[in-house]
Amino acid sequence: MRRVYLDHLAATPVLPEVLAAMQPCFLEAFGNPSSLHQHGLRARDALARARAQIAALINAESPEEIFFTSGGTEAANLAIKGVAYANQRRGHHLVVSAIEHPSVLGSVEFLEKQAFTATRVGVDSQGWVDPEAVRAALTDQTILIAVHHVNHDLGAIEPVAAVGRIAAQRGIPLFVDATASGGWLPIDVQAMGASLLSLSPHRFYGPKGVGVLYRHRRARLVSILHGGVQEGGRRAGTENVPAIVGAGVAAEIARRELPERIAHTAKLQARLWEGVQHRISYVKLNGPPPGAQRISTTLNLSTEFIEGEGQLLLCDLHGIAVASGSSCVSKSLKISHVLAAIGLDHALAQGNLILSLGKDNTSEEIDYFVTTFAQVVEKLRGMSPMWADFQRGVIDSVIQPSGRGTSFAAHASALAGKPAAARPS
Amino acid sequence: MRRVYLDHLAATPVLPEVLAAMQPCFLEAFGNPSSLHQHGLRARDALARARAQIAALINAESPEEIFFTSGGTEAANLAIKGVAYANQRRGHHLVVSAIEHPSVLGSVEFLEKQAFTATRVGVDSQGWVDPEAVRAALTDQTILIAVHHVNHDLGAIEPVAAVGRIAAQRGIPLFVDATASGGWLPIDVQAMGASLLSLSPHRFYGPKGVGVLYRHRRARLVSILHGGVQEGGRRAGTENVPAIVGAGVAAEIARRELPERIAHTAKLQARLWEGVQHRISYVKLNGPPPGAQRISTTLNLSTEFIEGEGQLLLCDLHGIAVASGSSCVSKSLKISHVLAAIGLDHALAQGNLILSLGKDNTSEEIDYFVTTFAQVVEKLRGMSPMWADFQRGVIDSVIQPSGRGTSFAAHASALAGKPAAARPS
Amino acid sequence: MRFDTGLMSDSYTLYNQTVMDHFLNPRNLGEVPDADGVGEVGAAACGDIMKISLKVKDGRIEDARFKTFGCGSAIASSSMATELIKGRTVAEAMSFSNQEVIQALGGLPPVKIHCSVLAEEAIKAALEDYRKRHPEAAGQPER
Amino acid sequence: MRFDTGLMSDSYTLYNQTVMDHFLNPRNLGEVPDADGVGEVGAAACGDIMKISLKVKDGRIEDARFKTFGCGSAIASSSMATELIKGRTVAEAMSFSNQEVIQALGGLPPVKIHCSVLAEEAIKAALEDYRKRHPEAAGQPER
Ligand SMILES: Cc1ncc(COP(=O)(O)O)c(C=O)c1O
Ligand SMILES: Cc1ncc(COP(=O)(O)O)c(C=O)c1O
Repeated sequence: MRRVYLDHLAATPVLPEVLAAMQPCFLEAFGNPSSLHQHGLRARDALARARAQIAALINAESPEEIFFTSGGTEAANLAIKGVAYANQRRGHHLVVSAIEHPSVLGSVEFLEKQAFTATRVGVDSQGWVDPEAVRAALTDQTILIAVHHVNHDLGAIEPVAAVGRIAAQRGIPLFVDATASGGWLPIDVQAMGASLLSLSPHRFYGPKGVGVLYRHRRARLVSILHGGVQEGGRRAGTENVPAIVGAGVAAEIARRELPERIAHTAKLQARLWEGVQHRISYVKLNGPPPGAQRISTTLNLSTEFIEGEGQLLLCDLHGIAVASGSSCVSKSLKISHVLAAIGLDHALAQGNLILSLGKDNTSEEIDYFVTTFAQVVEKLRGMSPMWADFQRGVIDSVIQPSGRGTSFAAHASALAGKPAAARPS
Repeated sequence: MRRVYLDHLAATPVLPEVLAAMQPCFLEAFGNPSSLHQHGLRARDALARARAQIAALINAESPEEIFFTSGGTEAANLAIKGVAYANQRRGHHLVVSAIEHPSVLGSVEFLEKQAFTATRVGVDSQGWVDPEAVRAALTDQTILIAVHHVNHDLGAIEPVAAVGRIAAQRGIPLFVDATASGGWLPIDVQAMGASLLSLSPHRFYGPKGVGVLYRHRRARLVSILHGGVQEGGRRAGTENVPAIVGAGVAAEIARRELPERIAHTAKLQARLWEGVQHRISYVKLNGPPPGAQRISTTLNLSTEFIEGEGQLLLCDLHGIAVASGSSCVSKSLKISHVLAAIGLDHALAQGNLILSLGKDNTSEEIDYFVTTFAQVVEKLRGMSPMWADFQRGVIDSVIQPSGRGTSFAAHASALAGKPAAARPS
Repeated sequence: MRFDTGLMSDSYTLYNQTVMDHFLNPRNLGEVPDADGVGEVGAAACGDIMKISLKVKDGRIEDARFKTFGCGSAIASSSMATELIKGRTVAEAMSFSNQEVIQALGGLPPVKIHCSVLAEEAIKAALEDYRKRHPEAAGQPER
Repeated sequence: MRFDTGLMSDSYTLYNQTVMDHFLNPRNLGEVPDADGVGEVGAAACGDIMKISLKVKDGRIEDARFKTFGCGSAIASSSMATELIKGRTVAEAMSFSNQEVIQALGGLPPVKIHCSVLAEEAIKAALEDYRKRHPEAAGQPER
């Protein structure tokens, strides 16, 4: 069967060069970097090289500002909790965007149970944070601002540099979660004014099991995993040497190939969105349109009158790997908090599909997706009572209202006996 | 150069079978287990298989009791903090042995800053915890007991089953850190009465970047890394699939080869200790003698009148990889808290060397170590003012006192103008 | 990007084979023409909508059709529910339970149990509608 | 277990080449016979002990020897310190600083700086001892 992978935001395979670099760390060069003998010193050296490679990718002043964690989630937890605990004498207030990843929002919620408070700054319908809203949320108790570089669901590139300037004016550290952008957009921590920034190498052809936290040398940060004095005392536990080595190589290659990767995915992104618009009716792009304010790798679609999990399963059946922010694919049965935050109509949130491109996708794959997706939509609409009701003029389209019929949301909430939750409770 | 690796407690290479099992997870089967398509489902399946393999190694009732973390340190942090936070309405008191690994003691110290209290139960000169001392430390506020299976420095096998019975009587969960024993000693969580138990696969020929926490289904545990709902909501973050797969295979092979591995290392351990005693004067074995109460893989030696780092460096120069608990090898310039807890004389703590055997070490390697080590000791004693003073009868041996001269410790503390810290401050 | 290695030879499914079969090849899809009862229900939890229409003859369900807006297990649940209900008397059908759907489907993931509940509710709503439209039927002897 | 692969071809060292050289091939190891001054000091922090003995002739350090109980960098520091001090006048030597040791060794890891301090202290203790034993020397003209 033809296989088309369009879920690079979830995972990427590692590059052959990355695997080749990791390989010796499993068998011969397997030492623990804490050991003082040959094996340990060799591993230590490998860590130092990887640190420099990562520093170069994001223009950190020094490799010593790079900390390795187990992944993007731990990096976000370390940034949020590590800064909060380190600065608790200064204040107890955090300001975060409302559409941060759960690893950020979850860390904030945890701190809220411990005498910290937080303000969640909302976003507009495209998913953009207003830097002035961030400024307005600051108090003299604020010890951390967190605004991600690119939203993982919407692809919106946030105005982090503007937020960085405000943070600098107020002397408050800014944490930028760059998990969704690292390796796909140029990142310059100094130009951004980020005191902390996280990366997830397995989203740019590095291995799983490693995350990166950049920390400007003046930002105070304490450990959240306690134990040994690895990573300058800021992250205990034997280092995942092979994964760190792989992350370094992935970063080096990403830096080299960045312009090429951007150009290639931008071309496919345009082709994909044009193809979808051409072939499928009542479909909406969520987040900014392809262009300078959207990352080139993702598209977030809402197709009316059908639900997202079904789209995903039928795509998979045709060998196409995609994701969805529909409530049906979440274990909590809630639509993505991001889709809720941009005020997306419940019907559209339910029909959500998230596509993320990679460097190896081809135009033919995009065309195959478009053709297949048109069939998928047709099949699901054939099963959908909403599509039938829309044809009969009982309910109306949100995307292209005809003026006939009630809204899907009103219809659904009448049936369910309560309003369709546009926002997660 | 001849290379003899005697630091298996720090790291082991992965087995060829382990690497072979991991390999596909980097390139073809690279999916994120949270994805609902083929790639994700395949990864999910791989996790389930690994969970079952780990469960079998430790006789867990169900694979659902197995949680994957990034390493032994995170597993210990999760056990200690996750149980404490989950039970904070019941009580705020923890009981731990004084010689637990820093990942356990560090987690406890962190909690002590947050309104929890802890009792550290001391050990005898061999490093054994007295179960009755644990019982005596319990209060009606106690919510967790932590006693490791085997001490990482001393090799002492702790009476965990006896502690487990006390824990069961009192209805308090017992956490057993089995990082130093997993894959080298039979482990049966049910027979042990452990509610929680941690493993570190990279110490039994599995990969780095993965740890295991077993949790009995009735033990309450909350997440400490917040974010997604991976690992049943108890450990957020994209799973390190290749490492988890490798851990599973390493566990399966460890289970199969356990008797063989024990027999082999026990034989080498005896040969090593006999050889050292035969060739080197004024050397002491710390922890229990080889036998049923000591793990077969480690020896902890103290060689008088010389310091440990020098021993380590000279061994390394001859291709032999070892570890030391001397203050000179620690970043805090303190001797291992374990050596302090057993009341080891400061002179002996400084002369400490830790050897840990693996399944591939040979008798010839052991003989090479003994011969080399005798030369190392001779060279260092030739540089040591203490050895010269001992020869002159100015200071005396701790191991085999002659009755002439003062003690090394008294001499050193007179010189330093303060008592040599036998216990870390 | 190709994944056609030996590793990918087995095919993984989110649901079991029966559920997948009912999702991919739904039975009784559509709307019964001149239905005797129609039930449309929505799940408050996730927003799924199911519509079931029935043809009843001599107090027995002759035909049952569904349309569903929802996930794979919602579609499979309504497909299976209509299969199960066909041929039953209205009285029998009134005691229809989601457990039957779950069992016939060979199980559903815990988080998806509510889909089978929705199917039960849709059937009951359709039967309710039938009784409302055919008050005479309530007293009808059931053959 | 063999690690003789290409990967292990380069040799890693905990300290730089100079430090390693002085640790492995210590200069001036031993005790000066009939020493004019002996200093023995201990580090409170880690427990290292250094003993330096001096032969002084005409107010100039003719010979300096050391014995050290301590880590590689402690041994290297005392080796280097004795090298540096030889040939200096007692007065010059009194202003000897650990910075010289660090520099001559091409640097020490931050956590090991105290080893060089210990070497400085050992030399000063030996000079102190020399002056105590040779009170006449204090007034001696330094050529
Ligand atoms: C923006 C963002 N931050 C953090 C994370 C967490 O990364 P990981 O799952 O690798 O721990 C993700 C994962 O999707 C993400 O998209
Ligand atoms: C007994 C014990 N527990 C926990 C750990 C921590 O394991 P890791 O460094 O793999 O995180 C160690 C490591 O040496 C250990 O010996």
